[in-house]
Amino acid sequence: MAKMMSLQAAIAEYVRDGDSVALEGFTHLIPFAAGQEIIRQGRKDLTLIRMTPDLIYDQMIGMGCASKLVFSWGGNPGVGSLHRLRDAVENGWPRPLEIEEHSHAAMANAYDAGAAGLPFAVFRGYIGNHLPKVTSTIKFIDCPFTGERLAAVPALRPDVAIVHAQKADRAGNVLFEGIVGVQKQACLAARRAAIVTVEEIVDTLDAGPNAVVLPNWVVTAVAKVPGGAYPSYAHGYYQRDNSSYKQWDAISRDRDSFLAWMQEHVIQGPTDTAAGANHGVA
Amino acid sequence: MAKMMSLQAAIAEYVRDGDSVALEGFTHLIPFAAGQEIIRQGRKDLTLIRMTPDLIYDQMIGMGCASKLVFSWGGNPGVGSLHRLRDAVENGWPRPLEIEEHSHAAMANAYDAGAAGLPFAVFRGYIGNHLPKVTSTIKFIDCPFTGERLAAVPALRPDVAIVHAQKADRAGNVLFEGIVGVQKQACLAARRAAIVTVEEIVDTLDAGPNAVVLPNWVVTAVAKVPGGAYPSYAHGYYQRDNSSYKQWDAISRDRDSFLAWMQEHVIQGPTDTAAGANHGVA
Amino acid sequence: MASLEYTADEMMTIAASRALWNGAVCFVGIGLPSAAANLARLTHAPDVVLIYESGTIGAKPDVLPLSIGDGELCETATTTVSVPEMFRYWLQGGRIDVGFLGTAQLDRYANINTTVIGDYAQPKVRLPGGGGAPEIATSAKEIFITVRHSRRVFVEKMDFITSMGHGDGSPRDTRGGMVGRGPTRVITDLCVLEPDPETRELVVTALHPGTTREQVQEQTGWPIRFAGQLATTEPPTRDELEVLRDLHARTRKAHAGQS
Amino acid sequence: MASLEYTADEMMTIAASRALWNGAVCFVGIGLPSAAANLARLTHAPDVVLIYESGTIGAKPDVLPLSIGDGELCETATTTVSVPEMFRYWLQGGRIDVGFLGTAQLDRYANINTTVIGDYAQPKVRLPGGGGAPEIATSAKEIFITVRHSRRVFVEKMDFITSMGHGDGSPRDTRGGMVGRGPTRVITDLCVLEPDPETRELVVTALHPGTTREQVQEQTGWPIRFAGQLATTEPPTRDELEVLRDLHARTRKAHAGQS
Repeated sequence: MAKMMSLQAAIAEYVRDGDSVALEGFTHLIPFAAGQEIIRQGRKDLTLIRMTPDLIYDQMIGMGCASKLVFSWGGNPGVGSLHRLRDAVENGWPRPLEIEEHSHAAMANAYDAGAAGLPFAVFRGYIGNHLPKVTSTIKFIDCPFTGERLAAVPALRPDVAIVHAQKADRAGNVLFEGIVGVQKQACLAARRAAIVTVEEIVDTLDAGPNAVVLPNWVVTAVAKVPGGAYPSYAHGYYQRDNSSYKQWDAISRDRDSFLAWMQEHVIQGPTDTAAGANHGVA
Repeated sequence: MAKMMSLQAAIAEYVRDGDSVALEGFTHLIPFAAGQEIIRQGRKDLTLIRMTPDLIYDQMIGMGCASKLVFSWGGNPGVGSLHRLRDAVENGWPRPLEIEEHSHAAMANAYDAGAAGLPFAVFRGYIGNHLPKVTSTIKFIDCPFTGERLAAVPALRPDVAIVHAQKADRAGNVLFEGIVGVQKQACLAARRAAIVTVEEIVDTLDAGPNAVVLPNWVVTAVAKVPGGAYPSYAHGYYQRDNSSYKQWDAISRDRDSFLAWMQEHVIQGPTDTAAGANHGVA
Repeated sequence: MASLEYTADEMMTIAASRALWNGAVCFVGIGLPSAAANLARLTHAPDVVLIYESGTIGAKPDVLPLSIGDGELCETATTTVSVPEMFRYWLQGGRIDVGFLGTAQLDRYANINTTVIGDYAQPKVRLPGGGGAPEIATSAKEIFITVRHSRRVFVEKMDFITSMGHGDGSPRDTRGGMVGRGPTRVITDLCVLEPDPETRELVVTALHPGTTREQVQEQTGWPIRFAGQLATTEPPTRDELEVLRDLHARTRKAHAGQS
Repeated sequence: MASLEYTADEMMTIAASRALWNGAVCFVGIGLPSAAANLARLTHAPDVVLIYESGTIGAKPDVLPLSIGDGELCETATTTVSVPEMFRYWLQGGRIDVGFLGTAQLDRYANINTTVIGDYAQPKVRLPGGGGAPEIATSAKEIFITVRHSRRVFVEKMDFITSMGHGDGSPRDTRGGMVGRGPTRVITDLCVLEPDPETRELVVTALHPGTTREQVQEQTGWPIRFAGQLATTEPPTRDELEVLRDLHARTRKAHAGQS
């Protein structure tokens, strides 16, 4: 049953050094505040799982939280590279980063299989490209009825899934709206804990009968963090701050300017309950 | 792109003798009017696919439309047997009925695979029971990563899917709400046509961003049939007529009383646009 | 205090309801299991989570549904998902504490038949089939079965196994924890049965008040065993009976009113 | 009528937009493909269906999205589905007429590299990776690619194939119609290229106005072939240019305004 906790307490209790952790949110509802709290708490040796690493994983990788990254597209959307990710892959700074690289279709199917309690996912993919040469978890199986050769990947089952949502009710039921990505799948696939930060806690979710809702008994912890997805966005609350994404390119290009920015904005920066506050969105 | 048609015209154009046809709707939004129109038009040799055959397939089977039934639970919910289905299986009346029997999990996964364009579905099922002995389409495969033995069934790809929904907009986009069953999957799995009857045609669907919507370009035909799910129900429009379900037991127990009822209520009965009218729901 | 009058069916439903604990996540079969699960929710287990295979999660119906997908279930649910999602993410995903099933027949190992009596190809009686039960029986962490006790139901040998109980009594292949423990309790209108921890054969562990061993044997198609420490079921409390009768009365009124 | 002034980028986007027909279902990559697809929607193809991998189906954005999942896409869409559903039911389901992709590199068979330059384990340049493209490239019925023409992009030999074009030129294994025809058109700021029907090597089939064969060869890393019937692209119309410039102006204003 979902516990109402501070973000600080939830990360302290559920995220351990060496864990595999999936912070999901496909361009929308990216759990920035939670990722930054993990940085502040100094977690190490994490296997970070995420389809689109985005700025938050650039920050976590650059601050040395990760020893491995499982991903399918690692760029700054519409802007260019994730420089900290590249520096880790190309130069091992601040530490070597093992990568397990997939396509979106593979990861989406692997989360789906994880949520469904299956050991693997089957899909029509990885045809004619070189990803199976470099990623050892890609296999192929034959359809037992038609003989068609199809791709197979192991289910994704992170130790901990962390997502951001619009709201939870007081019982801890959670509502996602808009671009819902793989957040529900990631939470259902998690082995130990599903942590959800939300814009607000409400008396009633006011959701349609088929809205994307996680019942409280599959949620481990709910933390109220207004602006917790900033500078990504929360449909119905605030817009994506595209200029922050553009500015990140210059900030992150250089190790020193990156470290200085992190020191100012994250390490000395806002604590959980005011995550978006100094960005003017809370 | 969805064509707006009468139900009569849609059935005449898209449903052919010998087709495999899935009329879906899991206890809710069962497309009774469409099934009865198929009876009126005298279709023969259909392979009828449906998880829960319900009264509408009892009627179609009893009127001789079907040569095969693919199903996973064939009863009158909360009441007892489907007597026409039993008479066909036990006595071959009015004609022999081949059956392909599955579990719900198998059929739900098979529709899902059909919608996903996969040739087969994998799931953890058919463990320790006798269904694989009597249903030749059940196979088992091994997970290429863990070695676990899992069940496999071929994707369901009916020639035609027929469903009932609450509303369509004037462009033919369709909204389902409430217990949504496998209707979306059945429509997306259909090879030739997806036919949707709706309670009403509206200017705008007024649906949430993640509501269960079929875009008009995956819908073949939309027919306005208020009450088209009666005596099942349409969430937000009318309730399930439980007494009709109970009365069906006596009507259908005997071949003559069944035929007389069908003659009065279906053959001479309401045409498509007034399906629910004489049941007091239109 | 004068002793309460109640029927054997009422005792069965009440005994079955007591097996559910508060907070249990229960995949509910229609009929007797649904009555028991809702009675539990309305008495000692207000936070039991009721899941119906139609996709409704956390249903809190005011009246008992006639079908697995009455509108009442969706209207009162926390959320309603598609049927493929229900079977994939929620049942197969290993999230169900208790699968609560009824049956047409069962054998000494609590295997279930709801498919056919006689030969499959030339049936004597064609039953509705498996529905959700074949995978509920293996994916839920444990299974409760509730059924009226009779020789037609408790049979020596079944023609067909629709949903596995304890098979032939061999230990279960749990496939890495993703396959559950199987039937742990059978609640009838006469008694409560549990599998022997060694042999997995059903053993009567409690008789309902007033039931004799002979009555149970009379209604069972094989030589039934009784536990060494045979308990007597606590009779219904006034509150249990009142809530159950109110529920049935509301249900009758609601279903009659829809025509 | 005086001839219109326009840039090579504008010509590219406009030429790319013309490749889409009204009613086409287009899976849209971010950047150049998104600009072309939205220009098509705002000009000759109002009923083109734009699908972004974030799950938005039938998006009609007023400004160009910076990411694949800007709020604008969801707000204007017919519906928004989960990402697993997008890749399973909509892309793999065979419902996409055109996959519209960009790339970092491509070779003469229109294979795409967006993963790495140099050795995979010791990369010279680490690119973002495949994202949706590896399966868009094979599941969409056909693929359009739009990219600026340069020797850095049009390379003789690629270190990595992220998304298959025409492989080594062998006929495609279409797996019962569920694998598409692959790249049928590449639109650059210089020209339009199409695969030779026999060898599947890219051949220049149209030059944009003012472009010479020499310029194309200069910017291509292999000896490029030209079609026997080499066409000249129709220059932008006044309407196309105006709509495109308005779209870019609205986009600049919108993105600047969010800080």
